[in-house]
Amino acid sequence: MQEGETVRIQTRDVDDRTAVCRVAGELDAYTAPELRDALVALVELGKIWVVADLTELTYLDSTGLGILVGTAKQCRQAGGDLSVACARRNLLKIFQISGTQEILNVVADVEAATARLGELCEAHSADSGEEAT
Amino acid sequence: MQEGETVRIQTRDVDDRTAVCRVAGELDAYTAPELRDALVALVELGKIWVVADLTELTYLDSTGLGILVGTAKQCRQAGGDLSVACARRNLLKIFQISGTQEILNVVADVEAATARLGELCEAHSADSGEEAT
Amino acid sequence: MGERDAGTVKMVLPGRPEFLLVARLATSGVGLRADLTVDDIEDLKVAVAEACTNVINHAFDDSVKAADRVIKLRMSVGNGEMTVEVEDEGRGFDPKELERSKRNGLDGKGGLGFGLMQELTDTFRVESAPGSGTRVIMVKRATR
Amino acid sequence: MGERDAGTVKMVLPGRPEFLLVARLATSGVGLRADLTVDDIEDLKVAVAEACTNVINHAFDDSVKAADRVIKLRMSVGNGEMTVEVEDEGRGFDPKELERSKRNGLDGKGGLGFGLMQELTDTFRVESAPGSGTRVIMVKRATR
Ligand SMILES: Nc1ncnc2c1ncn2[C@@H]1O[C@H](COP(=O)(O)OP(=O)(O)O)[C@@H](O)[C@H]1O
Ligand SMILES: Nc1ncnc2c1ncn2[C@@H]1O[C@H](COP(=O)(O)OP(=O)(O)O)[C@@H](O)[C@H]1O
Repeated sequence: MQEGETVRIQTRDVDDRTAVCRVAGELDAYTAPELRDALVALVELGKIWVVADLTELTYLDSTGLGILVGTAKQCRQAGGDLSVACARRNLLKIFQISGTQEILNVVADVEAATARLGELCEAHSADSGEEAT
Repeated sequence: MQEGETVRIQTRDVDDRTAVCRVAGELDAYTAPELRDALVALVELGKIWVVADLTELTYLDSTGLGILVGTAKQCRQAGGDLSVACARRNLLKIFQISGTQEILNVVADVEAATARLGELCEAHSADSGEEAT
Repeated sequence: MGERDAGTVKMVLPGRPEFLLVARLATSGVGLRADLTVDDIEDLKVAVAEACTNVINHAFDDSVKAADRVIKLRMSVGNGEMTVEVEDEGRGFDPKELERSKRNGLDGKGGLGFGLMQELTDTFRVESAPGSGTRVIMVKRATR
Repeated sequence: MGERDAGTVKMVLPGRPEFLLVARLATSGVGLRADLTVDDIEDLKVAVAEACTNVINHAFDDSVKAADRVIKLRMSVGNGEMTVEVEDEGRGFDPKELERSKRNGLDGKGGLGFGLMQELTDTFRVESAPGSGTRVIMVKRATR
């Protein structure tokens, strides 16, 4: 694939509340609206546990970060969360220096991201449980 | 490898008169002098049967063509020849529209190029033989 | 190579998102000629794109005609470093406001762009004033 | 996209071989925005590089200072095509000479560059005259 050949987005349901959104290519202010629309649609469909699979993403800047952070907030407001799968050095640096590694639950791959959401879900249920008692 | 990360040239002896010169990356007026020097050195060392392996070359224009044609002539003057191995569509188009496919003995891979030089060598010996009789 | 082959590339791009790619590709090309590493080039691409994205998002009032919304880029190579200037003739702003917006970070409105530019380059400077356009100057040193 | 997003990118590059890469990368970026196919972009990259190589090889007398040896590029997108103009303020030449040099082909001195430009683009034109610089105008239509 040639550099700049736009962004490619694929979403895949894991269960009725969980989905994986795979974002490949380059994510900048030109291609970001496509991702924003896809993620908004996902959350509106009730997928409040979202894995953002960026393992095939080659470029990311503050516009893409803004969309990921915004989606993470939406998910959390709805009782879910978002986890980013990413192992590319130049992208990890962007998460790191923007201080978004924790808020976006950045881990190395989709498996780890799914596991991370599982943990968060359990912690969440436990919290709700505590609240209920 | 990133686009434009210059040209990479490797030469390998097949026998005392034959060599394969592998040219990877992009060959333009900036990187061409490196190839010209490598090919001149090869012919000066008596390698007059040259395979130019361009199977990993991604860019070629008239400057590179000029060097290949010049080397082919030098080889022929010394009693040898040159054959280009190349299968990339955009490069084949350049050989085709410049009318250099035949003069450069363009074939798909190094094996075919080596075979082509073998044929030319035999034809050459046959010619010399005929002349001798 | 950096020292011998000093040179400057100037560009004028439409201030629209679809041309950010062209700014990044030009940064790659000049960066290779400045002997930057692949990692340094990736960093600088983001920094340049952030500056350009700011021009697109903030520089121009609605009154400015599309044809006049342009981004000027100047990339120069020499002395073992690459310098990029990103300039617009838009509304400008008071750089003192930056500190405030930076503190807001991701939770407030913005500040992230300039933060990334600063972290991803070796030298970073903003020249701007309300009404007189903006120029961002960034330097990346060749580390190899 | 081509029609809606018309736009022009202007560049000034040093007339030296190491910046040919920047011209090619910019061609790629604008070509993608013009909806050219990957194959068409590869063709146009060669055509643009040929025009730039000519500026480097032929446009300037030794008397011209290095800083004045520049290549001006203008790439525009719109109406389902991409137009590239490559311009210099060098010595110029009589385009009528071209036919002669073309006939020489690879066996004579040159003619190959313009031949490739012509074959690799949909429209190709040279404007030049001795003493007044050269401009090459090339158009590639988006076929998808
Ligand atoms: N080129 C520009 N023209 C006008 N204002 C600008 C420009 N660049 C930045 N600014 C101002 O500086 C602020 C901070 O920019 P930045 O750190 O990139 O964050 P963001 O773009 O997310 O707001 C912007 O919100 C804007 O008010
Ligand atoms: N930008 C230019 N300035 C001056 N002369 C030029 C320019 N471009 C081309 N020419 C003239 O046209 C001739 C043909 O060019 P071209 O077809 O590219 O072949 P080549 O560059 O191999 O000679 C050149 O040899 C040169 O005399």
